[in-house]
Amino acid sequence: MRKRVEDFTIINNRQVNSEYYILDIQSDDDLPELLPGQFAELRVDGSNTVFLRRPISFYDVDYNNRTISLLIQEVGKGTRQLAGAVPGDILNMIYPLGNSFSSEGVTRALLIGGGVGVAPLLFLGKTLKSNKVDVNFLLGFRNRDFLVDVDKFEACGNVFITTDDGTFGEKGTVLDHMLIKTGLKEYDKIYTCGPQVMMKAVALLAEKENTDCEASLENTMACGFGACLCCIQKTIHGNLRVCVEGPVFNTKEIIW
Amino acid sequence: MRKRVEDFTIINNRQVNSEYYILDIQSDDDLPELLPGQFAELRVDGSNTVFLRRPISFYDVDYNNRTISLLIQEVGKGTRQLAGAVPGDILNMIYPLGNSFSSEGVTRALLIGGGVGVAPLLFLGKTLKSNKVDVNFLLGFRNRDFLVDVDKFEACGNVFITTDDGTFGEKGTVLDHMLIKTGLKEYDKIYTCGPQVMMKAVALLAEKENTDCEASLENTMACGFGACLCCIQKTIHGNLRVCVEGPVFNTKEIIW
Amino acid sequence: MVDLAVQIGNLKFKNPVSTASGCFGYGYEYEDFMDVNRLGAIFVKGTTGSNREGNPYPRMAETPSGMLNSVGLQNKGVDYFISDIYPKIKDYDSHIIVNVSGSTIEEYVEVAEKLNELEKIPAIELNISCPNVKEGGMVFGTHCPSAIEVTRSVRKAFAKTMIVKLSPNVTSIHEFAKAVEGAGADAISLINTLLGIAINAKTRKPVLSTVTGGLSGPAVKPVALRMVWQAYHSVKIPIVGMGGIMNATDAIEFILAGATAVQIGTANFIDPAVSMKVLDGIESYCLENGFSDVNDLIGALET
Amino acid sequence: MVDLAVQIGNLKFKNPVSTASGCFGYGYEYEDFMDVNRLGAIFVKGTTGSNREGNPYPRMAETPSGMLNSVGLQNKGVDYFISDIYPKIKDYDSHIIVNVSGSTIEEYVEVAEKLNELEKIPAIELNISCPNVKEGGMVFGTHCPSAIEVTRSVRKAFAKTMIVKLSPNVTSIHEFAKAVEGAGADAISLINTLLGIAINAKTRKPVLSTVTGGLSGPAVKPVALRMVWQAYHSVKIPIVGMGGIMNATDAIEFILAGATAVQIGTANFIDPAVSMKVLDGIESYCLENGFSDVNDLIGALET
Ligand SMILES: Cc1cc2nc3c(=O)[nH]c(=O)nc-3n(C[C@H](O)[C@H](O)[C@H](O)COP(=O)(O)OP(=O)(O)OC[C@H]3O[C@@H](n4cnc5c(N)ncnc54)[C@H](O)[C@@H]3O)c2cc1C
Ligand SMILES: Cc1cc2nc3c(=O)[nH]c(=O)nc-3n(C[C@H](O)[C@H](O)[C@H](O)COP(=O)(O)OP(=O)(O)OC[C@H]3O[C@@H](n4cnc5c(N)ncnc54)[C@H](O)[C@@H]3O)c2cc1C
Ligand SMILES: Cc1cc2nc3c(=O)[nH]c(=O)nc-3n(C[C@H](O)[C@H](O)[C@H](O)COP(=O)(O)O)c2cc1C
Ligand SMILES: Cc1cc2nc3c(=O)[nH]c(=O)nc-3n(C[C@H](O)[C@H](O)[C@H](O)COP(=O)(O)O)c2cc1C
Ligand code: FES
Ligand code: FES
Repeated sequence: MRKRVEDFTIINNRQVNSEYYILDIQSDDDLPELLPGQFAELRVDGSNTVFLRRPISFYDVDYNNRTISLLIQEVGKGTRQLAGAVPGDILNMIYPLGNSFSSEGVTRALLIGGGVGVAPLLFLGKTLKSNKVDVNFLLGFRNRDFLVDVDKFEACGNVFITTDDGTFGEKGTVLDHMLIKTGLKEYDKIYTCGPQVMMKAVALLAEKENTDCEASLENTMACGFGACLCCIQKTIHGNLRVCVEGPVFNTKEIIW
Repeated sequence: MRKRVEDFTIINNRQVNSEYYILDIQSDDDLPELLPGQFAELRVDGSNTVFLRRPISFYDVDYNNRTISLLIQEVGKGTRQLAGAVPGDILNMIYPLGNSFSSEGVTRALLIGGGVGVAPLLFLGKTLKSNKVDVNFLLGFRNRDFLVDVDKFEACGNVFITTDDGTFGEKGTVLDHMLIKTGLKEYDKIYTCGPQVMMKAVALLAEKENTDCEASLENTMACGFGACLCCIQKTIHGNLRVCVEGPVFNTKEIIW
Repeated sequence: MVDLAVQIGNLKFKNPVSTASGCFGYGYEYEDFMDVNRLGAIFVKGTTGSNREGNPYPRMAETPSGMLNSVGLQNKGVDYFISDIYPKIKDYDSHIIVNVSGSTIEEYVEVAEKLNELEKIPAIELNISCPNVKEGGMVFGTHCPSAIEVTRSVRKAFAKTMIVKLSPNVTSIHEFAKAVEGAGADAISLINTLLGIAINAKTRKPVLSTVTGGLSGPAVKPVALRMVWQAYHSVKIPIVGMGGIMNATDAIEFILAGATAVQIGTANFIDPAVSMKVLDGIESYCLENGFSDVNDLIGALET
Repeated sequence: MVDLAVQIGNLKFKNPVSTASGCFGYGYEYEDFMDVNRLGAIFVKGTTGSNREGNPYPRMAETPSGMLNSVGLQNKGVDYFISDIYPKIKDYDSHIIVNVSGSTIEEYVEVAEKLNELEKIPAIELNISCPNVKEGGMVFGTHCPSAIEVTRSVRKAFAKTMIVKLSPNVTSIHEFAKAVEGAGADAISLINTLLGIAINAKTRKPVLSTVTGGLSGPAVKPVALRMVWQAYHSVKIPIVGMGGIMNATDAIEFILAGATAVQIGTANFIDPAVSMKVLDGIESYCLENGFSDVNDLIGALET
């Protein structure tokens, strides 16, 4: 899949809550094929303190409208600057980057996301559904204000939700949910993205239940396309690049 | 005069020609007294390559509307960034900075400006006129497209114009104009601002005619308020700070 | 309430925030913008034996996240300082610390001796690291035996707190830190500017009249933090850290790396009230993170 | 038409634009973005005697106008390079120059000897300046007798063009430039990264697992230009300049300061096709300014 550097046009910037926003960006040309789990490196213009690009996953893709959606959490200077984007602004991206979730032979999948980690799971869920996979989401949020596009997730499959404070769904984190506690073996694949502690716990449980599990890892990246060796994950195959050999890893290979 | 750091709101950005634009900026509060020749240090936001502030003269001041106008030439990254300002944007300035033109006892003045160097002369001309001084401008521009607000200058006094290519007024630079060649002694004060070679030539001629002459000098500044000693002009009193002892110097004191 | 007082040699700073020599004039240039009396200390402009005109124009170049300067110690000399400047600033409630510069050991000693007599000057900062003067200056800061000699000589002439300001343009900062500690410094300050060049590709000339100048600003912060950390782990005397501090977070990074106090330089040009924001920000940080005494942060980096 | 060819030792570069070791992978990582064959040379990742896993995560920190890295020479070793990588890249129309690294002189020599056998490797870059490995690495680049010894030893083992890459973390770059010239280097390249630290004030921990890392990017450009200029005025062998080049203007500044060729490092991460823009920009500059041969710009700074 050929990587490219391209100027997208921002066509919408939707504030989801006090920290999350969704950018819809449009290409002048037809989009290349994008895979769930892949990401882009965004140039952050207009900030005199942001030097490197910022990696952001594909949250949703609409080939007909040549549009990609990005779900972004404001955590620092780069994501804060991007939060101010208005329709018509240009967003320069290097994309598509990274590997993707694998789904060969999968018939019943559980997608476990926490916080902004749900981002790659919507695109994954959509893709799985179109491949006739039985899709189930277990999504954890801080509270009901942090819920993101539940309807879109529901359009792909069953959705189970936890909130830390119990203001929606079950109270607690996804790790407290009964699906996790008892039901992992009912799925032939677990996908997870979210805080590292959550992913690690999910991975261990999946391993115990002998269910195949893939996690999409975060890392600090300088290039995003394999040239700098800054974004390393320790694995049973040695140090691998999260931006090329990842961001999706089979959890059996990860040395946490 | 107390210096302050203040956020102004941009209320208008008028493109004069391919290189010049005029920003009208408004204060929330009443403006302090500003003097012709003084300047402000502008923070340039939104550029990741501009680190220091940029010095810009007061071009026009409207106390009633709490508005200052700045005439700016696009020459590099800072002035290019500011050129994109739109109404509603915030412009942070340190002001008022520097000394000012002196006009005690002046009855008939010639204000000689070249290019964007006309900027401080409009405010000066206005002030002189309100002090009943007979105001005369000799302004040099590259060509007719580079003329700036001739009507505003005319409202203060007589205006003589040269253009390098003769597309307006006399052909040549201000130094070629007959006013310079023969008439300097008819004025009791010459004020000049523009390219250094022009100011130097004017100063020498004024000296020859024994007419008092003040020039507003440019310099590279880091602070703008006397703390860094970066903006030095060699004078008969030693190295003086252009941002405090200047930008206006009596040309007799300047060692060019 | 956070205890912000720190100790530099015999001198108690009421808080760790001070302003760097050459970047804050003599203090009064900033009176319009802030209450300079709130600073822990003001390090005034480099002062030499007699009047210096400094280097020719241009003396300044903007660089990525920084600037080069080649001011070259322009000042009217120590006698003028004593007669004309000292009276105006001596009653500030912040320590006035004079940055002592020179071309020869005799000049350093002469300036220090004269300042030793001034009641309201409790300390000097020995600048052995100015990259912008032809003779002397940086040589003292990049040649260890010279650093020791000038420190020893001034030590004999100056009885109060003596802070020695080190040059970052060296292979081993710890070597110099240890050397001046052994030669009698009560504290060290670092970093002075990194030697650099800016070139105008259009004119094919250097931007500065002196070709090279001193780099300061956020660009140098990683190097400055590293040197403070290295120095902290090699000497027992306190360290005054600086180099690219733009906000409270930067200042806290320096303290965590081992600085007992910090100086703010170039940032003052961009926001003339920045030092007050840094001071308030350090206090908030302590409150938010449960530190009742800023001294608990010094060198607290967990490595 | 501008003549862009330059000469580094016995080697003719078809143009002065090359990419820096550790910042361009092995070249093929950039094939999607540009025609890598247009480069004067590709300096590939630091190669050691055997497989190295490099340093633990995190290895990278963003800094003002720059970044710190502590990758630590992760590579699969020279034998893997020869068997698996070399065949893929040897037919590029750009010179493939291998950056040779090691912890001991024996390791450097071993790698150089093996590379000497490869027909399509016309040159090596001896990296005596890596700040990110515990043993060896920077020590060779900051201790002059060691620099001389490793250069001499590798010189005996490698018959083709040998470029020695200097560390900027030294007091006198000219001393090292002269030393390696005397020890047989055909050219020098500089600068490698400046040693720095980034601190996370929230966690009170260093950002990098190794505490210190190497600073690169535009922040270091003034220092890099100064060192190239100093080296140019102290040695006769050609200089390959780098440090913070983001565009053609930056590259021209290096050439004016004395660089015969330039390397582009960190900028490749932000704009993966930047080296082509630099190349085109140098050509335009020559045309606009009446230079028919880029060699006329080398060291042409008017001071
Ligand atoms: C493959 C990949 C996909 C990602 N997808 C998304 C996404 O879809 N939506 C989203 O909101 N975020 C995503 N992220 C995380 C996002 O890249 C970071 O939040 C962003 O780079 C932070 O930039 P900043 O300038 O706002 O924060 P900074 O000011 O740079 O840092 C703020 C804080 O965040 C931490 N931080 C910065 N970058 C990272 C990082 N890459 N990993 C972990 N911690 C970091 C810093 O240590 C610091 O504490 C993804 C990261 C990766 C590697
Ligand atoms: C007291 C004073 C008042 C001024 N008033 C005005 C005004 O009213 N309108 C206006 O358009 N300009 C004015 N200037 C000039 C203006 O400050 C510069 O043009 C501006 O700072 C350039 O910034 P930049 O980022 O666009 O250019 P840069 O990218 O920084 O530089 C572009 C080119 O301009 C040169 N340059 C940059 N700054 C200066 C400077 N201060 N003096 C001379 N050359 C410089 C550089 O060497 C370079 O060649 C004034 C300058 C001073 C000192
Ligand atoms: C314009 C300017 C003038 C300076 N003059 C002096 C000086 O006279 N004596 C001195 O010891 N340091 C001088 N310095 C260095 C600063 O005190 C400080 O060490 C350096 O700028 C790094 O801090 P910063 O990055 O916060 O500016 C000067 C720095 C600048 C920018
Ligand atoms: C991520 C990274 C890895 C690097 N790896 C090496 C290396 O293996 N060998 C080497 O000699 N230099 C290495 N360098 C240094 C660069 O080659 C170059 O000297 C330095 O980054 C300065 O140039 P720049 O500012 O253009 O990046 C590395 C730099 C970076 C940023
Ligand atoms: S971010 Fe550069 S290799 Fe992954
Ligand atoms: S610009 Fe700082 S003293 Fe004038």
